[in-house]
Amino acid sequence: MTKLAEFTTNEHLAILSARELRNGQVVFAGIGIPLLAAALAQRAHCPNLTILFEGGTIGALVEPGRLPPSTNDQRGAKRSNMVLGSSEVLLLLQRGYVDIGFMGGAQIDKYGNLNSSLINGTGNKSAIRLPGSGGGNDIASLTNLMVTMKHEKRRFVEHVDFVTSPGWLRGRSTRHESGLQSGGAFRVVTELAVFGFDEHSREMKVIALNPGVSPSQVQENTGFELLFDSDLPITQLPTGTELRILRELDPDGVLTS
Amino acid sequence: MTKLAEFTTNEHLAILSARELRNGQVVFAGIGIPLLAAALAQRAHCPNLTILFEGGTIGALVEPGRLPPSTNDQRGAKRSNMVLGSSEVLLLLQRGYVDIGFMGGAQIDKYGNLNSSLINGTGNKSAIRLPGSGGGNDIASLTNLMVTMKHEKRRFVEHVDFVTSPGWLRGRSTRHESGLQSGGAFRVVTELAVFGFDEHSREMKVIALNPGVSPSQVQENTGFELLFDSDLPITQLPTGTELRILRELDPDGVLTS
Amino acid sequence: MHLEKARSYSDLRERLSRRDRGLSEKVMSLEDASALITDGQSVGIGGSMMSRTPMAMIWQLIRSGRKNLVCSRSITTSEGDLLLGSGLSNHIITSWFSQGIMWGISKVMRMHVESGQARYDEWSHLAIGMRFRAGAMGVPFMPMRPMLGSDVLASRPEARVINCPFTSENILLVPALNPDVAIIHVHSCDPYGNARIEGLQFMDIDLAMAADKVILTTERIISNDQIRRAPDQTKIPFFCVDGVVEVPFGSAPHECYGVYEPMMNHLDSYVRKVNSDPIGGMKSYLDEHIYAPRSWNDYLNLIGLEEVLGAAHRGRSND
Amino acid sequence: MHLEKARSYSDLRERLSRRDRGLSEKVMSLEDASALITDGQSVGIGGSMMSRTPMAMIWQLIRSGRKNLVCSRSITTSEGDLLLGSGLSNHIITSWFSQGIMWGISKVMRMHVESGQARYDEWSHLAIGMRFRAGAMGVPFMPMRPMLGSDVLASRPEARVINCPFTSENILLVPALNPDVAIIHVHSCDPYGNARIEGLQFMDIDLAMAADKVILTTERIISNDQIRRAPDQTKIPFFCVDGVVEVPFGSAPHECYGVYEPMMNHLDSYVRKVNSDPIGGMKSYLDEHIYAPRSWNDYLNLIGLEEVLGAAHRGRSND
Repeated sequence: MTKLAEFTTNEHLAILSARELRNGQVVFAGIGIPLLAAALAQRAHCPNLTILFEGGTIGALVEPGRLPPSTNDQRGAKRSNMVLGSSEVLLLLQRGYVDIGFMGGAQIDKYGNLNSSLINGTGNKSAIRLPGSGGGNDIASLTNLMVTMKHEKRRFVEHVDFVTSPGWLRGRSTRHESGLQSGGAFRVVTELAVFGFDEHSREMKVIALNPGVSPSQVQENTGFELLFDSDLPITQLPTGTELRILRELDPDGVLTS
Repeated sequence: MTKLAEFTTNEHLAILSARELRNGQVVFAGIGIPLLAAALAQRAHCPNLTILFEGGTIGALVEPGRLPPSTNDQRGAKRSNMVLGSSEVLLLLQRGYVDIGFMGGAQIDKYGNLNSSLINGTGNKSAIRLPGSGGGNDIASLTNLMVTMKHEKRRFVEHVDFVTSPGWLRGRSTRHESGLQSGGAFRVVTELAVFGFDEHSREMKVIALNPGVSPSQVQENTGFELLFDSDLPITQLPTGTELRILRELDPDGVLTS
Repeated sequence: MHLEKARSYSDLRERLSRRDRGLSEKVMSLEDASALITDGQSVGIGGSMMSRTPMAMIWQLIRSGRKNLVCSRSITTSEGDLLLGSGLSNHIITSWFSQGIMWGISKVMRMHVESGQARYDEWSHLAIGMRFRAGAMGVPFMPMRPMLGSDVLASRPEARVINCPFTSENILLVPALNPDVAIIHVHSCDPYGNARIEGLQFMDIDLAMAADKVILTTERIISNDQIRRAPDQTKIPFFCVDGVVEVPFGSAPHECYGVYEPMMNHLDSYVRKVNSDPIGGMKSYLDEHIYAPRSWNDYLNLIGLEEVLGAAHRGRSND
Repeated sequence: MHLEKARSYSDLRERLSRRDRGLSEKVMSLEDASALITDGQSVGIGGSMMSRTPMAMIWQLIRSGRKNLVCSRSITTSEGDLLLGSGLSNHIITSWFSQGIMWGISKVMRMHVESGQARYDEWSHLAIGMRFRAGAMGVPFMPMRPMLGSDVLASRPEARVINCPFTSENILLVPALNPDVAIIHVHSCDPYGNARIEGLQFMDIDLAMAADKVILTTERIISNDQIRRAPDQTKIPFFCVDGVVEVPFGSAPHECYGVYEPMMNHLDSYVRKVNSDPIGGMKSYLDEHIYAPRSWNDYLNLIGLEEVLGAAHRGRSND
């Protein structure tokens, strides 16, 4: 048990994220921690969780030791319930079949907007062209979005340089006014805390702290002023069962090391 | 040969129609004479003719003695090159993959508009609800349309009661102005004559007479004033080969009796 | 005239969010499935012409006494007569309505529609397809080019012509059609509803995705393991399916690709009966073939063993 | 900035009407196929990420010295590096551009795009799909809901937001994308171009229907008789295909569903080489792996027999 209780940050993120999923949900999972977390949830407490991949896989069967290298390839599709064209799988989100969109993030702001397109140049630093949206914009536009990422001040910024995947845009009703009538940023999971968004202002809000983390520590590592729930529970440490399942899924630590 | 040279009206229509098709064309064929004519053309002079059916069949193989009961069923689809959804096959027309749309008609007017929806009531006769468009409107809107039908005055009218499948609408550029940018009524084949449409006025015009038919006979059987080409060839009688192929295709005379 | 409308996105999402979309077993009887549909709902019907018509489901809905459904289908044939003749529907949205190609105009359709007892909204075939497709995609309309200039469009104020913001052309927008329920007959599916359709697909995939609820009848139920061995053969995913009913020959007297061809002797005698007397003939057909049989197999028995097996022989052997 | 535009319908129809759509044989060499594409054309690329990328065709186009293509693809990975690094393309329309999930940002992409040598038009993944779909359907646009409110939309003046005439919502219209040529790798096709794609389809069917010209590379050529035995397995019809090239392992070092998995050792060494030196490393990869080999099989030999067969073993055995 003592041995098992040691875990990497990525393992922690996967476990905390998995706990946010509910049985019976349909989850669109991106590659990396989201994929792993969804597979863990399915084996731990959501036997009836349906996992979708961007490449067109419906009801994926993620097999221990055989994690796909991306969500657009055959390893993710084999032994699934259905494979579809790429547009069709995103149209399922648009139609509303999917409860949760789940992805990693490079840069997030206080309204849950994500940037994976462009870092502006400043001073003597030139701009950086990032890979771009992929399905990220679609997922964030159409589902209740969960994001998991490492908690660094430079990643948690007041305003992202470029809104690739929309959260609550400029807060309050701005998302709805833009024409995005459904979904929105729902959860952010980091190694420090779990975040939701204020129902009215739509600003990011700490809703649970990870063991040993103080509110000020979260704030210090964040580039904007956070809201804190009045009642702040402490998340449970990863259990032996969670770690065991995770390590069966990813024995080589491809995604969790 | 004498024996073979006797033929039914439907056989005559199928043969005259088949001759209008060219090798290499892609033809969307309706049930009945169009289907038979396309199959005949393929075996007679267009080995490289591609036949599409409304049900979703691409490159149909019409086998002698096995004519399908409709163009929406399995008998038409088996041993074809591809089967598609019903929308997809009509979208091929919209994209432009299809040269000729080919169907029968119940009522046609001088601009080649077809009615298969509604006969207005007149005097003590009440209105008649006909089956409707099916793919007819789509085919007529998107392709160069060939129509084959029996030549009766009540079927060749000045204006159809209801434009189900658009020909040249009200003539001249009215079709184009409505937004229909492609296709248009191209040929009408009856047991009396073969018709085209005037390039400018878009009125129906006799372009060939069948053997033994006089221009006045065609006009007398038509409910509007016809144009006549200055040079009026006489169509060739059905040949022995054409009749033989046709009778192999439809040995029980299901479509041709 | 009441105009159907494209539903608002929030309504569409709200209804879908309430559905159970988990991988759960949905196998039920025809009777239980019929209880998923209530009077007056809008029902999309799978298949086309005489192919993969969900006849057993329609047969059961008539027996269960459902009324006034608004029924939509790509192309409507003899099942449409039954819908109107039984009172199951009084409003049909389709592109073509007859008993089948070989029998001319349906006297049953004419009587109901010409008298104003029933409404027949005519769209082009592609328009019906694009309406289901918009519904499947979660958008309020689809653009298309046919119907412009015709009286089919003039009769359908539900559609809109716009000037294309990209090309300045006239483009027709047809509104999404999201039926309350879809009833679809498939070749096989697993107990969760992962379904395979062989051969002609018609508009069934779009219809399944568009509807708020989907009932599948299937020639046979297969295992989820079979499904997972060839996931690219699955045409309808389980999470849009609410009921699965195993009904061999569930499209009779219509056909099911590769399994049976249409049962033409039965259809011929049906057409003679109702076209000679659209009221009495229909009543007698309903009494004898729909209300009287104790089960679907009893109905098949009325069609006749020889006819059913002959259709199966032709359906399976002609490739 | 030059804005791509949806082509007019008359132009679309005119170009299509001139194509040979008869059932004729189109089997040719990679070299002959590359002659079907001219400098500056817009080319849609099939597959996605590291799956069914038409690598052999891209390899040949570089060897044939084609320049300045405008390339569109759902998701762009290491083949995108080669497009830019070789000068084959200077304008990429896609939703995501990296070398693959596991290697971070492509230094080659960064260098070309940040310096302004090349243009990367970013759309959402669904937007790319809907643009191909509109092109495939012969309509000038498709409606969709994502991208609203984001800077992805703000950067794409080619798209339009309208007020829906049915529901009064904001709806995004994305313009049709009809490439001059599509290059697509498939599992099998007949000499006429009737093609089968197993497993993940990505956007390839829409792309094939949208393009003015289609070149298929295929793992193997099968007979038309095989095609006709299972017409519901045909995914691309012959009449939109202009060239068929048989190239086993034609997606290497990417994967082909059920045939081979990606060749990760080769990709790893490729990425190390070009990311450490986006100019010199790319030049050396092009020289050694693209210009030097006498044939595609020679290129496979450079990847290495063990790697190729290992990928095939994993691709075929893991179901």
